[in-house]
Amino acid sequence: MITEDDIIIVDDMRRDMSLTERFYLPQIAQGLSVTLRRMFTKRVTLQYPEMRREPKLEGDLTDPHSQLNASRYRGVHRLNRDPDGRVACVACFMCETACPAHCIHIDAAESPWPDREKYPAKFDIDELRCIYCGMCEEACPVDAIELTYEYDLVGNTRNEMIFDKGKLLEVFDETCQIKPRRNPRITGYAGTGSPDHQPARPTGEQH
Amino acid sequence: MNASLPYLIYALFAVGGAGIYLALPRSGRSTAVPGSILGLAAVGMFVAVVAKYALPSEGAGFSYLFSAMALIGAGRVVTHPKAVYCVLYFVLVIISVSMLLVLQGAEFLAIALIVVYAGAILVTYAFVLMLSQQSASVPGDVRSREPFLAVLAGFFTMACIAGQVGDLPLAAAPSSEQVIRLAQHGEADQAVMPEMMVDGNTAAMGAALMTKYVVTLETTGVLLLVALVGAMAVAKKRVPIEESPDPEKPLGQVGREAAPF
Amino acid sequence: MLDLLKNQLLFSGLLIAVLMGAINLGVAYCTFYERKISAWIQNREGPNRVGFFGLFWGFHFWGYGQPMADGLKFLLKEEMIPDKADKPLYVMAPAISFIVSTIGIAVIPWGGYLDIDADGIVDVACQVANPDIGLLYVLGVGSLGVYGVVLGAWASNNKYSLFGGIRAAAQMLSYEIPLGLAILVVVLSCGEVRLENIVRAQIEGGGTWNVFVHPLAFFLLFVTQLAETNRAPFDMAESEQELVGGFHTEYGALKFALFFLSEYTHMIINSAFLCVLFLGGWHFPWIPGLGLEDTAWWAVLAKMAMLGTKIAGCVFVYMWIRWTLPRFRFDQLMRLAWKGLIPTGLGLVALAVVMTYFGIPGSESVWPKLIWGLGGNAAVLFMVVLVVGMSPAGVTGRQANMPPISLLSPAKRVPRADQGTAN
Amino acid sequence: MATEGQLVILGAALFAMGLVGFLTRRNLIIMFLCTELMFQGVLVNLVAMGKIHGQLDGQVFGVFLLAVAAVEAAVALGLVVLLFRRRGSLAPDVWAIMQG
Repeated sequence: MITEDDIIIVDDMRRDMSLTERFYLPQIAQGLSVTLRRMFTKRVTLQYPEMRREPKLEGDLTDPHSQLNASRYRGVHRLNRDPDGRVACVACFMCETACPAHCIHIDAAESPWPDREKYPAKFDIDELRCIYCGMCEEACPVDAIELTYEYDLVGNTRNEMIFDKGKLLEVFDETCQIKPRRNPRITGYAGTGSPDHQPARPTGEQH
Repeated sequence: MNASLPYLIYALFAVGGAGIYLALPRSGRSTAVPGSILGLAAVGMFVAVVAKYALPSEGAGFSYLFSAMALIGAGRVVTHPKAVYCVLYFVLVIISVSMLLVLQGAEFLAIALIVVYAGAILVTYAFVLMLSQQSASVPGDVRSREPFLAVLAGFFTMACIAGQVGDLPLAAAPSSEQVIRLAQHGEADQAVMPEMMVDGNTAAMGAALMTKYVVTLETTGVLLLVALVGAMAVAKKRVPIEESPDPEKPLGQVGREAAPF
Repeated sequence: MLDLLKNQLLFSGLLIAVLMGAINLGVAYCTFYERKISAWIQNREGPNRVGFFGLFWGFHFWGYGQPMADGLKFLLKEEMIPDKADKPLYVMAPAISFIVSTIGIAVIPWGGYLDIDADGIVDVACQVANPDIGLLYVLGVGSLGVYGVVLGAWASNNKYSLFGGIRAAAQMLSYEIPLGLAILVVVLSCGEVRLENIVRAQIEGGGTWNVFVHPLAFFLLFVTQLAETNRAPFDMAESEQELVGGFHTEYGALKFALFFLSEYTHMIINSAFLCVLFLGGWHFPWIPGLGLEDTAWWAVLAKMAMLGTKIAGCVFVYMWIRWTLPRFRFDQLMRLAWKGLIPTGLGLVALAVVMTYFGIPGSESVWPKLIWGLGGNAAVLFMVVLVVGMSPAGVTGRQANMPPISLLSPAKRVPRADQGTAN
Repeated sequence: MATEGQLVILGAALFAMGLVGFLTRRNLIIMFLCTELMFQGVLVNLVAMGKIHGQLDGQVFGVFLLAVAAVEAAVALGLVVLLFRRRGSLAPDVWAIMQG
C-alpha cells in the first residue's frame, strides 16, 4: 500500500526559465569556469607501477586517498605455516570441494608428524582460474589457506601462474608481517589450542 | 581549318550517342561495358580532334582534361543505375565545370557554382535520396524508358546547337590578354607586391551585380524567399497537434503520426 | 638556391610540403592533447607512458610518443570492409573527408611577405596561393566537407551510420548560413575578400582586430565552426550514446584514422581562418617584428609562430568546450541555427552595412570603429534579448509532448484511493 | 585554354545528355538531377557567350541561373518528398493516373 508519504513530488519540468537561463550563455560560461578550475587541481591518479598504495589493516580504512584498505581485500592465496614453520594444511580437501572454480588441486600423503594424520604432498592453485571468492578460506577448518592483500599478480606464462605449495608458502613468508595468521594455534589435532602445548619437532621435510 | 571538321564532329556525336544508348541501364543483358568504351572513345577522339586543330596555348591541357571529365561525369549521371552514384558523378561534373570557369577567368561564378551546387543543392538531393531510397538501386532505376528515341532526340538537339557554332573559333589560340588566374603565382613578377594584386573578377562581378543588375538581384532574392515559403508549404509535415496532451497515453506517442521519414 | 626560392611557384611548393608536415604533426599532437585535456579536466593524468621507441630507458617523455604509437596501431590493424557495404564509396569516403579538410591551407596567409635576400624588395608571399576569390574559396571548401561524412554513412549500409550522416547533412547545411553571414561581416568591414588583405586591413586600421569591432560576429563564426567540424556540443553525426559512433561506426584501421585526422585537420584549419579573419592573423601589437614592413626571414618565422600560437589557443578552446558541454538535442540544434544564429547574423550584416555606409571602416582613428562596432553589437544583442524575452518560453520537442507531471504535483494530486494505479 | 567554340559544344553536350537522362530515367530525383545537368550546359554557354562579347553579363546571368537552380531544387525536392510520402516510390509511373 502506498501512503501519502511515499510520493515524491517531482518539480514540474516545464517551469518558465528566466531570461539568462534561456540564453544558456551564462550557464555555459559557468560550466567552462568549472572545468578550467578542475584543470589546475590536484590529480587523483596514482602512477601505478612506480607508486603503490600500501595495504593497511587498521586505522581509518574509508579514506580513499590514503592507503589500500587491505582488511577485507581478497588477493593472492597463501598457505599458512604453523608456529613450528610447518605447513598448516591438514589435506582435508574441504577447500578443494568448496572451490566453485575448481582451481585447487591437493595430493594428500601421510603426515610425517605425529600431531596430524595427513599433510599435502602437493598443493596447487591455478591463479588464473581462481575467482577470488574466498570460499576456500571459509571452508578451511584449520585456517591454513587465506587470501592476502596482494593485488598485482602478473606472470608471463600460464604455467607460471599455477602456484604450488612452495610458492604459496613463500607468499605467507612475505605477508605474515602485515597480515598475521588469523588463528595460529589451531593446526592439527593433538593439543591444539592449549597454551602450554609443545609442538613436536618437525621431521622429514620442512614444509 | 579543315572543311571536313564539322562532319567529323557530327560523326563523333553519333558515336557518343551510340555509347550512351548502349550504356543506359536496361532489363536484359547489360551492355554498359561496350557503351562506356564507345562513349569514352567519342570523348577521347573529340579532345584529340580539337587538340589537333587548336594552336598550342597556355592551359589548353587543363581545359581538355576538365572538359573530358565533365563529359564523362555527365554520361555517368545519365547512365548509372545507382542513384547515389548519379549524384556523385554530378558533383564531378560541377567540379570540372567550375575548373573550366576558373580557366576562363570567371572565378566568382566558379566558386559560387561549387558552394551552391556541390555544397547545398546536391547535398539536399543526396539527403532526400538517402531518406527515401535505402537500397542501392530500385527496379525502376535499372530499366530506362524509350532509350533509342531519347538518345536520338538528345543528340539531334546537340548537333543542332553545335551546328550553330559556325563561325565561332572552335580551335584557335586564346587572346593574349586573358590572364590565367590559376597560374597567377607561376610568374614571380605577379606576386611580388601588393600593388600587383589588382581588383579582379570578384570585384567586377560585385560591382556589376550591385549597380547594373541590382533590380534583378533583388528580384532573385524575392524569388528565393517565395521558393522557401513554397517548399515549406509543400513539404511540411501535417501533424495534428493536440492542444492538451492526454496524460493517459504513453510518453512520446502523443499527437504523433507515424511519419514516413 | 636563393634565386630559385624567389620564384613564387617553387616557394609555394616548398610551403605546401612544410605545411603538410607541420599540420599532420599538429594533428597528431592534437589527438594527444585532446586526451590530455580531457584527463586534466577530469582530475586524471592522461597518456604519459609512451616514450620514443624505448630510447632513454626509464624516461617516458611525458607520453609524447603516444601519437606515433596510435598511428602505428591504426596502420597495423586489419582493414575490413563490411560485406554489404558499397565498396567504392566506402573506401572513398575517408579520403574525400581528409582531402577536403586539408586543402583549406592553400589560402591562409601564414606570415605576410618574405624578402629572401634582404635587399629591401619583397620576393615572395608566404602563402600557397592568394587567389582573387580568397574567402569564397574557404566557403567552397567548407561546403564540400559534408560529402565525406554523408557518403561514409550511406556506404556503410548501417542504420545508425545513416542517421549520423543525415543529421550531419542537415546540420552542416543549416550552419553554413550563419557561417556565411559572419564571414560577410568581415568582408564588409574590411572591404576585401583576399585573406592577406584582410589581415592587412586589420593591422592598418590601428591594430583594431575585427574581434574588437565585431565581437558577436566572432562568436557566431566560432559557434558555426564548432558545428561544421562536428565537434561537441554539435557532434550529432557521431553521437556515441545513441548512434554508437555515427557515420564512422563501420570504419576501422586506417580508414577510421583518416576520418579522425580529418576532424582534427578541420579544427586546425578552421582555427586558422578564425585567427586570420578576427584575431589579426600573424599580427600582434607591441611585439617588434610582427608589423607589415618586417619582411626578413626571422620576422616571417616570428609571424608564423604568432599565428601558430593563436591557432593553438583556439584549438584549446575547442577541446575545453568539448569536455565541458553536453550534446544538443537535434531540434535544439536546428532551433539555435534558424532562430538564433541566422537572425543575429542578419542583424550583424546590417550593422556592417551601416558602418560601411558611413565610412567607419576606412577611418584613420581607432575610436569611431570601436564605438560604432561595440555600440552596434550591443544594440544587436539588446534586440536579440528583447525578442527572446518577448517570445514565450519555449518548451519543445519531447518535453512538449510529455504529459504534464500534474499527477504528482500538489494541485492535481489524485485521491488516495486511486494512487495504486497512479504509480 | 578552351576557345569559345569548344565551350559552346561542351555546353551543348551537357544539355543533350541532361535531356537524354530526363527522358529515359525512371527515378524522380535522377530526372531532376538531369535538369540540373541541362542547367550546367546553359551555364557553360552563358560564360562562353559572355566571353565572346567581352562582357561580364554572361557571368552575371550565370549567378542568377544558380539562384534559379537553387529555387528549382528546393521546390522540386519538396514536391518529391510529398509525392514519395503518398505512394512510397520515387518512380514517376505511379503518378501516371494524373495524365487525365
